[in-house]
Amino acid sequence: MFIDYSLYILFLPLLAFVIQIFFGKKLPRQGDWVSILAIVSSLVLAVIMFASMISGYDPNFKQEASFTWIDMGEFKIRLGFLVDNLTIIMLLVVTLISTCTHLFSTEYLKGDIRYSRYFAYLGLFTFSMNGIVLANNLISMYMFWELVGVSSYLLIGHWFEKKSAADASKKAFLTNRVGDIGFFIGIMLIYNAIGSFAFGDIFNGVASEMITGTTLTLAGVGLFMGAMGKSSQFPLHIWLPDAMEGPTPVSALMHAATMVAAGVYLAVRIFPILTPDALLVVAYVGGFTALFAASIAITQRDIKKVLAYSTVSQLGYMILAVGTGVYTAAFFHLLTHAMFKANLFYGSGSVIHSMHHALHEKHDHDTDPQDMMNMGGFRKKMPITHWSMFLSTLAIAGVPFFSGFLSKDAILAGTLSFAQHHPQHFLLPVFGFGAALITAFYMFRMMFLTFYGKSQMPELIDDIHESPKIMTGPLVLLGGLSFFIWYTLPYFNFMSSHGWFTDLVVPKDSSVPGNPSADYISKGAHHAHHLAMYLSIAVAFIGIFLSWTFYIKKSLSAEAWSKRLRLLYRWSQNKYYFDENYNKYLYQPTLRLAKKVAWVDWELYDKYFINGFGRLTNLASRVAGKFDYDGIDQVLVDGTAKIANFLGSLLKTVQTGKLQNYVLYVTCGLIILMIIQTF
Amino acid sequence: MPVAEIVFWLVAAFTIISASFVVLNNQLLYSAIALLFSLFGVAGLYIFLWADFIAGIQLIVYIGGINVLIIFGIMLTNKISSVRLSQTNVQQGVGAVIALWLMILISLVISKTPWLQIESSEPSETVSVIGTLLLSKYLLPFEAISLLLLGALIGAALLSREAT
Amino acid sequence: MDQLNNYLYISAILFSLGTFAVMTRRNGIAVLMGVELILNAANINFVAFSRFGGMNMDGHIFSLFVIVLAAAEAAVALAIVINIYNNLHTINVDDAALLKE
Amino acid sequence: MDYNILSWLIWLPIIGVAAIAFIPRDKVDLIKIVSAIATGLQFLLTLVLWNNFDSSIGSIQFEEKYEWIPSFNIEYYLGVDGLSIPMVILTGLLFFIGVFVSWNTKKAVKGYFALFLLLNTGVMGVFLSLDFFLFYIFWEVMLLPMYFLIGMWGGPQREYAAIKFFLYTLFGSVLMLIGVLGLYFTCGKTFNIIELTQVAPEALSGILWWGISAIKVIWVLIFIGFAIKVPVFPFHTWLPLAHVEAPTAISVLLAGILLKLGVYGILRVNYGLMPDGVYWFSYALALLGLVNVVWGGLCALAQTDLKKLVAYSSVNHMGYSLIGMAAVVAAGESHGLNMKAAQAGLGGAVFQMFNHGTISAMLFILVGVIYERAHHRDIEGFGGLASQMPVYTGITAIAFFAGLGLPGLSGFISEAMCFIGAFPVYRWIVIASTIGILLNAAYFLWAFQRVFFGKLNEKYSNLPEINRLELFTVVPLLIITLFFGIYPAPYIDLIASTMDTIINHVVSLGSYASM
Repeated sequence: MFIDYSLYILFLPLLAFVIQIFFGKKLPRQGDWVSILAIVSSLVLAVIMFASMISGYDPNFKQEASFTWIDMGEFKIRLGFLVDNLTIIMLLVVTLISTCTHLFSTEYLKGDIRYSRYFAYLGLFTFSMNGIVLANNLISMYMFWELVGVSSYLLIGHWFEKKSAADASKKAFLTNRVGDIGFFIGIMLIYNAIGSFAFGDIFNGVASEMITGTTLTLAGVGLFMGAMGKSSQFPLHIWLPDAMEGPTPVSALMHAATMVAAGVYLAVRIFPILTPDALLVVAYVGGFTALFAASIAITQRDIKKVLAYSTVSQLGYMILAVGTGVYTAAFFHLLTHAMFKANLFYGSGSVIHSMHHALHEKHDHDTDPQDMMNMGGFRKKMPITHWSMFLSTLAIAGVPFFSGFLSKDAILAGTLSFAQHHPQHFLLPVFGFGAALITAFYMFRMMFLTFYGKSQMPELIDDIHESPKIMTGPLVLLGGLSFFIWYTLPYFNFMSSHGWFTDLVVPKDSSVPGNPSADYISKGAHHAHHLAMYLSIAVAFIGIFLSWTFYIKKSLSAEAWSKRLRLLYRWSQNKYYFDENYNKYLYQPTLRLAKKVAWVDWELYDKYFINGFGRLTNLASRVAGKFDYDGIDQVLVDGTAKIANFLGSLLKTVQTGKLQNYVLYVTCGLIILMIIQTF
Repeated sequence: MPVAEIVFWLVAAFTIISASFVVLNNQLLYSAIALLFSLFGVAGLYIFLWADFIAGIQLIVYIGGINVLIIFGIMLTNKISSVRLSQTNVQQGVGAVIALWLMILISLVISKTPWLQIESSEPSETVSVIGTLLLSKYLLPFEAISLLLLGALIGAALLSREAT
Repeated sequence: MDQLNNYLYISAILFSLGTFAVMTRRNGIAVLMGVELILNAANINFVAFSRFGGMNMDGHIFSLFVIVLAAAEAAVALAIVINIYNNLHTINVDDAALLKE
Repeated sequence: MDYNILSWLIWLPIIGVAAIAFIPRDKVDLIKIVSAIATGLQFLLTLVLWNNFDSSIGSIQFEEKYEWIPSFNIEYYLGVDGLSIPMVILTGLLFFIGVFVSWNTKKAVKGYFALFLLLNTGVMGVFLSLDFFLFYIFWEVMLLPMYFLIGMWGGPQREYAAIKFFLYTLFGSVLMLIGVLGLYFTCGKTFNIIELTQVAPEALSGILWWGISAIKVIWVLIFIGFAIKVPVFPFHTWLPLAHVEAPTAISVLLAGILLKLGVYGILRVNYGLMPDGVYWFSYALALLGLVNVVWGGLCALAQTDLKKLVAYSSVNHMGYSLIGMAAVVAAGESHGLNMKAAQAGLGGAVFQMFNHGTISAMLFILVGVIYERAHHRDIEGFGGLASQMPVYTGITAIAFFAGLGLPGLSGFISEAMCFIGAFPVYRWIVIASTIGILLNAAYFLWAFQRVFFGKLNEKYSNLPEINRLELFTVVPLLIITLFFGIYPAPYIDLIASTMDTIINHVVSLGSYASM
């Protein structure tokens, strides 16, 4: 049943994609109902699968099916599907958020010129995302991985008339490809050693030491590079903020909840083969990204940019969790984060939507509808949006009673425990708690700037309205899902994440011989749990308090502090000049190199070297001609006039090009031949 | 020496003398007329070779067709004021030497080769045999050559047409 | 007249004369006449071998074909000569040395 | 097998040429229809051939063998195996499509299609002939029509391009001829390739010419002959020029089939006759592949002419094939009898040949479509076409994505197989050439953005959408690309046993030591 259902879940959105591409424009309502029908059916199936998983309550549940895709005798590629608890939860997340996005978009993109195309791409995305989730081997994962990249490319570039959108889509794809190179090298290293692409075989192969040491570390890091690209980890983080050029529901679906989480999902899946060294790389990349991105989010004015950097930061958290060994916590955070971050994006979408309409009413096309400095005091006007976003903000800030608290706490506990065992890596918890503090701060900054205080553009405030029901529906649903209760059932302890999730998603031992066992890690995390909890509650409240003093009470002036810390402020606001430096030291040199190479190829190599041969031949023939004339003819004329005359006339007749001369020569030849033959 | 023998040598001499007249004479029209005689001579030789049908064809096609064509050609390409249409030659010295050599060599080859010579009797008639052969054994070449002839005909017509 | 060699000598002389004409004559039509002589020489050989060499009638057939070919060739060649004359106002083959280019 | 299907494949276009010769030059439509029928029938025949082909046998099938010039041991010897049959089918398909691509030819239609069909015969003959002499004749037969097709129906620099193409290829084929003659005289005076495959490896070993092993000399001579066609790095500069100047249909055929002749030739001749040479040369081959990938990619990135970009992408794509081919030695003892890698590499290389054939054909057709409308190909000169020509944009997007190796489209599988196969042997070369994955994406996406994204260029606000005829030429290729991208098994099954034959042949008869 599970395999069948998951196949339906996989292919229904693809069917919708095909229908939309070919017939979308001709269908009533541009066919959005086709896509919605497909995704809702997928959702229903996912819910059924989820329900039977809960009722089965088997942590070791696993079903696999595969088929031979390429068969050259020895060389075979088998593709297949793997359904376990992880997969089922992930499928539910993807289909749920995707359904919300579909519904939300019907209103958000009403009247868009490429409305049907948009829904088609959503279908393509859902298909490929589910493909990643269901893959039981690296090759099909890689394939869907790239397809996800393409759908992201298409959706970010949905408004391709804008240069920034077109640039962003290209940037997203190329940056992801950098990661994918690593991914592919990792695949090759593993296949070379083990001879299979399937996860099961790989884990067994690693356990039986078919691949060890540096090679395994490199393979792990290679695969992780793929995750870095997709999950927008430092230094490949540059594409995600730009990806906000896409429509906001897309940002919610792909660049907050699901696609970027694919990197984490991959890291979770391959966790068993990561060596301690590889895990350290993972942990540091994740931890640094968490803090680094959070520090950028503080100063952003664009509401979606804040959320984008917050997403990068939260993804860093998850990666950090994988690196420190508590990979189920990473997956838990992935789950809760998907819900509240998608909700935050929908909320921002709702705000932008109404700003956009208000500005439209005023015929103001210059003001940026996404700039928080133009907002303020929307609380009364958009109550549903406000409350729903508020719940999610509490969740992301890590306030007790909310989902984010549980998952973040699990991660921080794991990190803390890791540092307790390896004191030299004390930086990792510092990254973690630091990021938690900043997160609480900037998330409330965003809330306060948008919904509280006085309106910054009072002339607009009258035109700000709550969004229609089809948009607020998802907001209410996901806002509700920010409460902790959904993740700890059937237990009711807001301090502990113990519940169906921890029962069903149980960490397994790493396949790498010598790595600490899952039991050891979870005991350590349990041990550090209380300290981590108090610390995280403390930093969350400090962050919220600071934000409150800055933006509500205004006892501390944001302007004054930004002047005082001018250098840091400017760095943060300009994202540490990453785009500029990449452009200066990476893109431009590459382009210059390309130009140079093309020039060498065409202007130098071809024109002088290759054509040089032609010229050489030409020259040689001319020299020969000159020699013929000057050397032979002239010298002989100067020498013996008589012979010259004779030879000259003879030569002249030879070179006439007249038919009769040729007949003569032919006959001469014939005679010579006959003479040879006869005598 | 029987009469036939004498006649044979006469015909042969006639042929060769007219042929050399064709080659050596500088007046085109005279050459053409000499060619006519030479072709006559060849036809005579055919009769000595028991090939009366070929001889007939030689008369009809060569003399009646080709030679007339040549004379037409001469007249079409020259402003005719008199029959003395002179023409010039090139590389006569070398040409003569080479032609002479050629002749000597071929003659040498002929004399040196032990030719197979089968005595046979004169066929009673050649025409019907040739006809049968043409339509049986040589049907394909026959068809091919008729196609060729047709092609040449059309080609010649096309070529000599005034450029439009 | 019953000797193969006699005919072959005659044909050799005719052939050489024809070759000479082809090599030396400037006038296109004169060249053509040389070619006709060469063809006749060949024909004589065919028929002679047919009689003395036991080729039976095959030699006759061949010479027939040669005559037909000669006719076709003459027609086309003359057409070309006339064409050249129309274009270049000369039929001297060495003036029409376009092959040189 | 009794119907001489291979001879029909080769000579059918010639019948077409004869038919065209009798059609007056102003009956343009009739000429086109006759060419379409000739190529269409040929395509059908290739499908019949495919249907009757037994893919479980790794040797020559449908043999036709007649004496031709007995005094030199030259035969009229045709045959087909798993290496050539995909190329034969591709030839049938692309020539059939090519007729429709050139449907709008205005200039000297009669001559164009006659030469086109003559080219068809040449190409088909090269793929099917198993006698070196015959092979060489067809190889040259191909050259002349190509010269005229580029030189007469091409772009503004057509004479230069044509003569360059001609000289380049002639240079190659002269070297090849020397190599072939060398083989002929050292291996028992036969031109029969199948016989030579058995005889040559032994006959050549130990022979020294001027102190150099004869295998090396002949390998290099013949390799250069084929490398020019591929084109391998230092011999590639004819390609951008010829592609750019040639009319669309000819670019399609150049990229789609003629480049494959190079790889086909190397696999058939160099691999078959000189297994020792394979070991000797394979590292260089992989290295050349790397250079092709990187050099072609960088050059493509810098182009502003869309057609030139696609041309350089061919250089880039054929590099993958070279890398895959070099992987054959993995199955040897010195590399631990890694049959998996050898199969992946060689299979990938041969699959890449086909995929590049369809994909680059598609790309050239699409460039032709836009050129016909806008009369230029300057990438910077467009902009925003996506809103004006959505269908065209969609198709081009798929073609571009196929070019950059997107999974789900056929190019990905072959590239991945080449990499996976070569990885165990040439680890660093493969790692270095994965940069090609990025370069591919960069130049295609950048070009795509500049042509299709952004605000619509006002000049092109009434550019007509791609029409039915053009769709008819592109869509079959699109479907093939998609089909093999999702389900490559039919292709892999077709070639698998022949690939095994080649690998086993090379590995059992060649080694590093004997050089």
